[in-house]
Amino acid sequence: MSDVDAVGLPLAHVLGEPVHQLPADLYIPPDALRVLLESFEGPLDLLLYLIRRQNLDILDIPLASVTRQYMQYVDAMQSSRLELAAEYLLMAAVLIEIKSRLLLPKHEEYPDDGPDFEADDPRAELVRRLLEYEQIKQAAYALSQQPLVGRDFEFVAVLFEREMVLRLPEVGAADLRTAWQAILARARRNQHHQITPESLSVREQMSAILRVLQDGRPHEFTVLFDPVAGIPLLVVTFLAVLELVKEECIVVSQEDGFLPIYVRLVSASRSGGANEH
Amino acid sequence: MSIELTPKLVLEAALLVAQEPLAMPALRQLFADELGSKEIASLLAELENDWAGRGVELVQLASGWRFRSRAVLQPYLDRLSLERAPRYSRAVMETLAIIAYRQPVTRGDIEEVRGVAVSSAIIQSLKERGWIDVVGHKDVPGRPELLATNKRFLDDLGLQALSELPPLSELSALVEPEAAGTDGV
Amino acid sequence: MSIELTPKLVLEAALLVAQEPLAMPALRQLFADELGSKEIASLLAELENDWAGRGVELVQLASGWRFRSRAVLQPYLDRLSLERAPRYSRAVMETLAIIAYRQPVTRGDIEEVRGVAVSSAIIQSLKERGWIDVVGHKDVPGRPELLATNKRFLDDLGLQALSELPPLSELSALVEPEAAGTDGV
Repeated sequence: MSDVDAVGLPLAHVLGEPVHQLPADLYIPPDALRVLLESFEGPLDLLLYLIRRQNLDILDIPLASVTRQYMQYVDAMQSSRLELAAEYLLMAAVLIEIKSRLLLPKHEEYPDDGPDFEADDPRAELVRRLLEYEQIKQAAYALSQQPLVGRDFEFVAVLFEREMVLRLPEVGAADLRTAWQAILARARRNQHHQITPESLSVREQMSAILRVLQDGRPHEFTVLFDPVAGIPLLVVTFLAVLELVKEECIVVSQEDGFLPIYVRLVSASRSGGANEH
Repeated sequence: MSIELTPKLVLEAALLVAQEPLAMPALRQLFADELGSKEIASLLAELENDWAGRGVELVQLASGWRFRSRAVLQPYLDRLSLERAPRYSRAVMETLAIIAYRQPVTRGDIEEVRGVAVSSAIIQSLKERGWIDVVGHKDVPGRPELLATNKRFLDDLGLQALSELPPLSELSALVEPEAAGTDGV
Repeated sequence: MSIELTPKLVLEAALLVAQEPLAMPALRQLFADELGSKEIASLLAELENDWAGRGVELVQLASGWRFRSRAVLQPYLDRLSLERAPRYSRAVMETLAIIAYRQPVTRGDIEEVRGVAVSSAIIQSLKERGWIDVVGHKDVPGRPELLATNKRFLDDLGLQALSELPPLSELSALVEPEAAGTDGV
């Protein structure tokens, strides 16, 4: 199996651990399938894997067996109702088309692997793409091994102090992106933290509600909602209220049925003596 | 070529590449606490001496040690328009990113995501910059402040709404999940 | 203290302070054209020599000369948690490789090679990293951007020219199964 991945890239990462070999058994539990699929960069990658795995000559792909295996993967994706990437289905169609063309009678005068292989064999285009992809895959790996600033070396950064005008650092959205990427990368190395993307709009609304309530007074529940802002924002605002209650930042109270509902900061209800939950 | 990694050589290189002054705790960390403060201090003194008479000098600033160009060179360096845009440290940028994406958050929330303590100086500098506000207090022991970014933050970054920030879901796909063993954190 | 401002001292200080590689025109400007390229080149060679055996080396990159730390020191420098570049996922690296080796390419070209859609986030992050630029538009419907790598990309990888990239494997080397012989299934 040492040739499964010629360049030594792990096939997948399960819980941060690189996986170099897939189980021989083709059955993949649906949960694992998602991980598996994420570990392939696309249908070409999967196909290359299947070919390498069987130690086949890429110029002489036995279409029947490779197609069968490929379809097993595609079936597994469908049965577990994953959103099946269109590219995988397209590749399945290509494989079946090539296979059907191979079944058609051939011109006897050209042997299969003769000089006219390229011109005649319906597999030629697929082989070209596979080879081209393999080449880039190896190039990508070589590129990632190249010494890189910030990873393998640092540039020197001696201070040049001019007259001390206070200049504030400039920050752009891209810098935040970079900062978050660094957090993510670290979290993946440390495994203890779960950093999941969360709906930003709810968090944003939570801040907005807290700002409204800042004066410490109870506000009528309805003032938090702007009817002209559209239904999505109303829903988001409502979710934000629920989230704030859950995080114990605000208190929502109602004296009796059908009376107005009031919302206030937890801190305000504290200092006011009343503490309804 | 092979070089001999003496403590002085390591110390010098670290001070040359660091974008911020390095204080004693950071310098001890550089040697994984195998060198005491006293030894480090005497190496610093040696380096200071080695660099006397050069265009760059080792100086002790409020927040630590740093190499800095000498004032006499300013006329030359001015010709290169080298003015370095000041930058926030990684700690500040990560704190800001967490507040922007996860608001409202407490300092504890930030520490949980970053995995390290967040100094008050960081929060303070973001407040002074006018980018974050206290929007409430969380009802847990200590009643920590809930921090959020504000309009000024969006204005300064040229954004109309937080939703214009790069989406987080896409970011995770860009980062190598590899658990690099040599990567000390 | 007073120091003697020799050309070499000025050159060294400028290279230590500069936040980007300095090319010959900038270096001539440093001396207000009082020094010719030849003299500067020989000073650079002297400096390169002076710094041999230290933790920091003077290197020539695509866009000029710059001091950088040697790779052997990285394990130490990592302990300082300097601003660290994110490690990119395979999808990003494959996209970058296609742009680097096949430039100029459109997003469609990249998708053709990889066999999957390329997310805008990937292209965006490479642009933000400052490694790729739009160098034109292809004259086909939609007028897609033509992408290419730039000098900064080479600088950050410590290269002087694209020709120094690791060579692509020969296609013929790819067709033979690693352990030939077991052909059967």
